[in-house]
Amino acid sequence: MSSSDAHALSPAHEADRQRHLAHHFDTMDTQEYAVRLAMWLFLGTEVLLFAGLFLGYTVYRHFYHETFHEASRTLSIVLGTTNTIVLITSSLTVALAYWAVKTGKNGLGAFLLVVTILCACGFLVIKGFEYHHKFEEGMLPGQFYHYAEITGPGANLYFTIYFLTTGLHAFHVIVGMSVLIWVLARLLKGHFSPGYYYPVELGALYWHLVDLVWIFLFPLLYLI
Amino acid sequence: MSQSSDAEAAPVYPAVNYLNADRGVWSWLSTLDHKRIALMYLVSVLFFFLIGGIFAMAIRLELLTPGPTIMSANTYNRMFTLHGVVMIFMFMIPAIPGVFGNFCLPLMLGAKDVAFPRLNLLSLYLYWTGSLLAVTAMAMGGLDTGWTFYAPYSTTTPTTVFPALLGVFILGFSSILTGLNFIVTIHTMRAPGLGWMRLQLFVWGIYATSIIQVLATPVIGLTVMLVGIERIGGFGLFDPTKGGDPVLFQHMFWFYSHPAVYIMVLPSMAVVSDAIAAFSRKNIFGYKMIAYSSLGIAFVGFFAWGHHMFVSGQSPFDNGAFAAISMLVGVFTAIKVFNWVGTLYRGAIAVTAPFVYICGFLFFIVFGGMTGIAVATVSLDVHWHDTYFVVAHFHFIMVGAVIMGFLIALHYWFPKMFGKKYNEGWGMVAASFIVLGFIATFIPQFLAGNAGMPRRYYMYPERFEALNVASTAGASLLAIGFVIVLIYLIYALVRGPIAGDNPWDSGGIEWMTTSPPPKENFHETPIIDRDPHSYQKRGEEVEHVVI
Amino acid sequence: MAQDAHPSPAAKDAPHAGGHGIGRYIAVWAILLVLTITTVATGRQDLGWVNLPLALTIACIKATLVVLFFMHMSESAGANRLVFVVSLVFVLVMIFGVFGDLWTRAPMTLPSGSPSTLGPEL
Amino acid sequence: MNDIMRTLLWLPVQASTFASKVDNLHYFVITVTMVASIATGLLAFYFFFKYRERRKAQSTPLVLPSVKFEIVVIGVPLFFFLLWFVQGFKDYVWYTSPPKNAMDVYVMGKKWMWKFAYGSQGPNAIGTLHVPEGRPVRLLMTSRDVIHSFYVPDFRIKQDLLPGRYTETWFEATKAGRYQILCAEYCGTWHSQMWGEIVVMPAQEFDNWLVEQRRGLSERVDTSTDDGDNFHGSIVEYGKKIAMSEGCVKCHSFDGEPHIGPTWLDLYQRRETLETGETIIADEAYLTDSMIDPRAKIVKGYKPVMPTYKGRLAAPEAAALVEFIKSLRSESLENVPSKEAIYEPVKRR
Repeated sequence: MSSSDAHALSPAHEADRQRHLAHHFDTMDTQEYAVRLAMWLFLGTEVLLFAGLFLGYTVYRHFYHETFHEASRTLSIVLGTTNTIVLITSSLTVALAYWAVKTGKNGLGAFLLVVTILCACGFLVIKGFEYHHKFEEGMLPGQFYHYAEITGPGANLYFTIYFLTTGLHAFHVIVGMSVLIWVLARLLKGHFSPGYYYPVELGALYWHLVDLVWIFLFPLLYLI
Repeated sequence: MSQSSDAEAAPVYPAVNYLNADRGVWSWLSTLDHKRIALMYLVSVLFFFLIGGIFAMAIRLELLTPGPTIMSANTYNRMFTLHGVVMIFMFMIPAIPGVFGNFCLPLMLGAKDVAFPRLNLLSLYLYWTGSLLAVTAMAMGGLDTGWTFYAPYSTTTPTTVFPALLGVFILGFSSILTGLNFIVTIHTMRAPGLGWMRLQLFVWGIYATSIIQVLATPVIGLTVMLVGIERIGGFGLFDPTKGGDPVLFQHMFWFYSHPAVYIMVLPSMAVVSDAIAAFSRKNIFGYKMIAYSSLGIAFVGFFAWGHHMFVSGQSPFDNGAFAAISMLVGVFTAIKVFNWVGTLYRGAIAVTAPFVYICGFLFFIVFGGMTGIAVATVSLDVHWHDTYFVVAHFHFIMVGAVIMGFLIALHYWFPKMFGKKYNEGWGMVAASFIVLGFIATFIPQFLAGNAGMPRRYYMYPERFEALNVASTAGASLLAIGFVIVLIYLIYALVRGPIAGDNPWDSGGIEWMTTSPPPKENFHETPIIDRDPHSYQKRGEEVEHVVI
Repeated sequence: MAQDAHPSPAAKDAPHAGGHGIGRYIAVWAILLVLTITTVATGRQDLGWVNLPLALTIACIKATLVVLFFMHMSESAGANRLVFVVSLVFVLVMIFGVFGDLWTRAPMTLPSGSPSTLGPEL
Repeated sequence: MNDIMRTLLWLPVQASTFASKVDNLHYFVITVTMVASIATGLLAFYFFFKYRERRKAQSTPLVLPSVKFEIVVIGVPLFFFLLWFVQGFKDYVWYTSPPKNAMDVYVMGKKWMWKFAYGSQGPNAIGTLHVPEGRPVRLLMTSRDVIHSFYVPDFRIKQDLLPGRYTETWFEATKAGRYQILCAEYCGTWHSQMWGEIVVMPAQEFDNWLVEQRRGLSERVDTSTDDGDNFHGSIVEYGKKIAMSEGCVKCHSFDGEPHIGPTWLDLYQRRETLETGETIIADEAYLTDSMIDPRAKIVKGYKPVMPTYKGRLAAPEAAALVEFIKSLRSESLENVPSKEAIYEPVKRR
């Protein structure tokens, strides 16, 4: 175990770690390396998935930049900023939860995961309010658009992009939340220890990606 | 000399192997063994190859005469769409990675399995689900968009597009998961002593393919979903009446679909790199150049998508930029070809069916590749774009290179997979049919393109008739060839002679275990202490030649 | 088995238990909040062409912080970094490849209704 | 030589100035391709026999490439490929830069037919395009439904027609005769029957034909299928009708009288100063944009009161209006070819 010095794990934790070695891997180091690499690859695919929508945004913003500018002013900056802060905070709590589980503080970890999940719910609720407002005003994508204040060409496309990007993002929030709930359940059952915690790490990585996407969506849709 | 005396002893069929280790249908459907998953892929892709092939024959029959021949225009339009969708998404993309990647990759790494066996099985089930949806679309009347799904036609046609889009989306997931699995496997599961520069070239090719699968496929997933949303919701993203830009669809589509042609052709090049060394009993001439050129193709392939859009209304500036970059992809392929031919030089070439395919492959890849450069030359493409020239070029690469690669792999690893040998004589006969039939099918199509026959034509002006008749005649030769292959391989499976562990006397790591291999591949983990594709005997005086 | 092939990434990849504590996470979070407030404060003011680059720069800094520290890329294996960076490179390739087209299209070939001014304003 | 190659490759006649450029490069490229691929195939077969396995488990030498060899195998193909690229792109730039004196014809594709309208005061036609020999003709093309592609094999030209925007291509026919137009972008059930014809006439004959057509226009009752707008006249008359029905005349005069908006007389190609102080030329692009987004560029001295016609004018209607505006010249309304290239193929900033 070349890396066991770095871990400085207690024998009990090291045993727990070795218990999770799958039959086709040689060492736990290899296995952990494999799952992390797989997760980053998966995050790469997610980045490219969103890239398509960002491309759509770029193209239509280029064609209709004034309308896009005008339409972005109809979004509530208060709700948007609140949501940004909620997501950043949830990112912090999930990072801390990972740190807590890694250092053996499972109780604290569970608490932090609960906070993260609550933040995710809060984000969705706020987003729901925003959507509701848009539905009432008729700021809807494509053919459904009937908002009277902004009639310039491309206004319907702004809301197409708005709903597609935030909708796909909200879907990722829901998936991320489900993953974190699953991680929390396993944590409460006592499955994790400083020897074996990478499911928490992977769940947290996914959640950070959700945050990352929002970091770009927020200024593009709400601010500029 | 122990090797040759072994070969003369009667070959033994291993009593316990992955095929008979567990029994029952459920043991197959729930298996985590990469070899069994590979076999299930093999059966599935052959099934879809058959379906796609039937569509192809129907198309060729229809084009036998300039007017209506055997079907209506609407049926014909569905036929070529389904031919494209089935062949590309259900055969070409999963064929070599799904079957031979799955089977051989862990063996070549000296590993027990791929890194994530469950994910691998999930990938197969996703492939089945996606295919089932596409078949549903066919059963519900089919779709007539062409496999390219160009908006706004695809968003307005009244045919059953949505299930097919969903199917492509799910097939994309399957492809991503396979690619992800392979990348991680290659990074983490290599046997002791197996450094990156000791990997077999098949592994390098699959690695490059996987990178494209992982990074390009999400974009097509999103794109087909946007088309689906457009059909259902009218969101206007590609709809000019709502301010959308149809060319944006083409950009997004080709951002995936250009790299996707490398998803199809790179594994085939990988097979040839491995097989050419085995059948000429020689080390690969310029190993590093072949390995790096695979990565080069994977990388540069992402920069070239615009050459599909030269007459689409894309700006002339972008046309020039994409044309220039496309030339680089050609250079990488040229490097591979020189090194393959160099490998043959002073080899000890075994006269076998796979080798006939290799010769065909070399001709097809050069001709197909260079006509690819020709259509990437902007001014020439103005004439050739969307004509049969492009169809012929594409089929030279897709059939000429990919299916040759698939057949080489099937013959080369057949003994590995089943422990049986096929009949070499019939193999050569079928190979000759296929290579000649292929030339007879597609050379006339190049000429039809020159003469100006556009693709996707149900009826055509009479001046193209002679060429179309020639092409249909060639296609029937091709079909006969495939039927012969199917027959002798099934015969070999049932009553073929026992092959022995290494019938080709190949130097590949996958041959270091029994054929067929045991459930966990190797009885003891192999330790790799020599270069890949090395045929020099230990301790023997080896002549070094540098040219 | 892969140990011999690359012992360093595997070892390097394993997070260090005592490496850093809670303080760094909180600090990063605080910077993120400050940056959010900055971008909100500047975002809706009319700064001319500065708006877009400014907002994107701030977003990039925020994203970098999240990736490096929350996602621990600063201490993960080379392969992971490579994967993520390559995926970002391809995003840029995609956007600029398409942009090269839009930017140089003749005005009449833009979709009807688009303003004819062509320029870098996003 | 040219004819031998052309026959061998099944290429159709070369009936435009572009065709011979394409074909010359084509011969070069295809010859190198054939030589290279046959040489590779034959070399593989030769090695196949020469170096076939003589005895079981035969040993082979270790053959490796030298650096020189590697440079050659990278350099030689790259040289050819870049050569083709340079020549091809040069020809392409030529092909995308219509001469300034080109005659304009509007082309509209719809499922599954071609419709042509001559720029100034000309007739409309369905399916058949008459053009003069030896004079450049520019096609301004759009589609009514899905993407089509205008393909004339004998001219070696092809360009997609997109709904919602214009694309252009041009040609100069070199031989009088009849040439087939094919649709090259899949567009539905009868894609394979979306054919048309170009009739190339000697220049003098064409001029006579045009005069004849114009004279006959007023009396002629066109019974051919319409494109939904139920109007059968010249594109200019159509534009005038739209100007009336859409209310353009309420603010724009046709005769130079000052009004709420700028007069349309001599508007085309007029140099106007905008409110921003910028000077523009009122070309097709500006006129089209002003219908769609009128407030983007207001001419100095006028109020931004015009409503947008986005969604109210279909692309052919906007084109007809532009043609109508172009026809309002204080000098004679002759069949003069358009004087300037209307928009540059590549926008130079």
